[in-house]
Amino acid sequence: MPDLGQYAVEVLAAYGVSILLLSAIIAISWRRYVRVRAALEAVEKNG
Amino acid sequence: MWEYANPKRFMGWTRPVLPWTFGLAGLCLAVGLIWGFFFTPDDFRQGSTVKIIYLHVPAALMAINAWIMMLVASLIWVVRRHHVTALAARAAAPVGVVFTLIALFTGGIWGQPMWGTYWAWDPRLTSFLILFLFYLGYIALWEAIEDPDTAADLTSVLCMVGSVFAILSRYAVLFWNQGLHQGASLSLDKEENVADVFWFPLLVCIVGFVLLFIALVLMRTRTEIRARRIRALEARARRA
Amino acid sequence: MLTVTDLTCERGGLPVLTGVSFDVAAGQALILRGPNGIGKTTLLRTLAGLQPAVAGHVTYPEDESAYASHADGIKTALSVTENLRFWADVYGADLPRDILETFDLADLAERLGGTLSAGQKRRLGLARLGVIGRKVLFLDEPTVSLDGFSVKLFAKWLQDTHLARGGVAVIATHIDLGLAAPELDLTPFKSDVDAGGGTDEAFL
Amino acid sequence: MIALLLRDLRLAVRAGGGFGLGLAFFLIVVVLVPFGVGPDTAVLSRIAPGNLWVASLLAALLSLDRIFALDYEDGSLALLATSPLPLEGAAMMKALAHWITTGLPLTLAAPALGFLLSLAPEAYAYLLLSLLIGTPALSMIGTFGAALTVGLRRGGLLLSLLVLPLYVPTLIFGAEAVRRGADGLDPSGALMLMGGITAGCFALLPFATSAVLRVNLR
Repeated sequence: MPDLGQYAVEVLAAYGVSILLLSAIIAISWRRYVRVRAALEAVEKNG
Repeated sequence: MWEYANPKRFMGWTRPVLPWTFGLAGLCLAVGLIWGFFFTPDDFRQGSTVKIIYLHVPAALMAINAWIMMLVASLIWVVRRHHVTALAARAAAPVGVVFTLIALFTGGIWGQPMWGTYWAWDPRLTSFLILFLFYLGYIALWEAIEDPDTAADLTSVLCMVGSVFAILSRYAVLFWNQGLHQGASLSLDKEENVADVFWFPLLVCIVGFVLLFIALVLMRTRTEIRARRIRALEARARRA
Repeated sequence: MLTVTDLTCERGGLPVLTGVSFDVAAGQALILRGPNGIGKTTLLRTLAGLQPAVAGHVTYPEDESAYASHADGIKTALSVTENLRFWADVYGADLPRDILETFDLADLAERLGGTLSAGQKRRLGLARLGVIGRKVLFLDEPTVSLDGFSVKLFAKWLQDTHLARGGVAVIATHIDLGLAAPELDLTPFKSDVDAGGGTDEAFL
Repeated sequence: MIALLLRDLRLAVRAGGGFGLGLAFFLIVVVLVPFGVGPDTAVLSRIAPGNLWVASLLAALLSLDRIFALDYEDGSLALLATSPLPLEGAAMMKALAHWITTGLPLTLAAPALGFLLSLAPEAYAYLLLSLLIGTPALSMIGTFGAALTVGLRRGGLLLSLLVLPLYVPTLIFGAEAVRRGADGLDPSGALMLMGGITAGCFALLPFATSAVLRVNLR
């Protein structure tokens, strides 16, 4: 862990929130990807 | 080239491309961010806050590029009516929002040590706030309209008109407040001012963000195409 | 005067009618028949240019068409005469002197649109067609909410004034207007389930 | 085209509310501001230009959804689209009618409300001038937004979300012109830029509006 000095909170918060936001959009996109793929398979099987 | 914009062809060639794009994006981001966070020196003036550059600059860059990509896709949809481009524009918008939020948040945090306040009505930060509002309106319009082609047409026009007004807003904001942003030390257009130690990891991060954007847009576009196909199949089933 | 060749129209991304072709000569009317949902409104809207055709051609003299939908476009806060005068102004036409009599609106001339009954509103909407003086009319269910007397009134205007002057009308209706006009049943033109065209095609 | 303008104005007068409601809203917003920030005239006078501009912008926003909604519901929009009147011209007339029924009264009432906020005396002329130049742009941009949302049942909130970001440049230049006037600086730069925006809006947005209307009528 590098010494972040007096701005440790700011730097860590910037990294934390950014990584959180990126993870969120990846997770949401992935979840919808899987769901829609399953839904399409169901529709194609019936149709 | 337009062949690849056919939904079926698109699904075909993106399937093998997608995991590679995600993998490379992850690799670049991991290398760039770890390099930047652990192995770069502090700036003599800004101290450790200079490390925020590895998130702030790529996110801000991609926030604007995402909108430009949506604008190009909208134009292609209006001129050539390729469904994939309209759906890609729709897929890119939420990703653009996330990048804009990151740029805003890291910009604000950076502001605390630099300007002594988390939020200043600095022209650049303000412009990103306005860009954020444009993204919200664009997404809301997509969500509100039932018919996918109508939605594609209307959002395309909104994107084009919005782009003009976004540029106008940028100049209006500059006129309104000359700003605190110290462009010299952190903006890309003056890259010669960024020392090499900071520049190389930053470059890797930028590549990582670009790849992540591409990967997310490809994945989300695939989702949109599938959702549209479900809709088309169901509409046909209803008629049978 | 009106020629339709091999027309395909879509609704909600899927083709509903395929290969519609017909000719209507000056002074002729054409009655569209077919069950609900077959695509009569879609066809009329396509003919009127409100929505693009998937395939085929529609030709009629430029700036000579008018469309009348289920809705009459009557402003409730304007009087009967004001409503008609507005459309006359938009089309650069004069208000024919006998137009109110023709559609039995003379007693209602100064009444506000909002105070009219459904049938009276419909008569006002039809009177608009007499005001604008267009030769090619696309009429969607023009007789809805009209009583028998008013239907005769409208048929008389159509026959004696509009068609007699060399006009053309394509009318979707379920009742017998008493016109000596050919009928076109749209049922045979119904698109196959897997017919091409339509904007959904790329995804099927 | 004049016929459409006259019809819309007549409808606005007869339906009531057209002229009055926006003005009343403007008055109420301006009256509420001192309750929020306190009665200190120095503070009020400093924020008066921005307040008057934001309040008139919100008042103009209030009546936007009625520009096309009624015509869409009763079918006259489809009839207009198939009429010889170019839809671009119709869009411009609609914007003009909206401006005459809301923008113009707001402009004329603004100086009176300036007194309530102790606006600097030097700024009155610029307040009037900036609103006169700027509110037509608000109406035209709003007409475009109204055309985008005309087919939606509950488009009112979405309309605000779409239109407000588009209002940013006009607001900035408008309020800046008044502020500079109040500070005794030269506001002509801001006024000219705003005039450019208004002219650009009226030159380009009618085309976007009519394209959007045709899509919504499909």
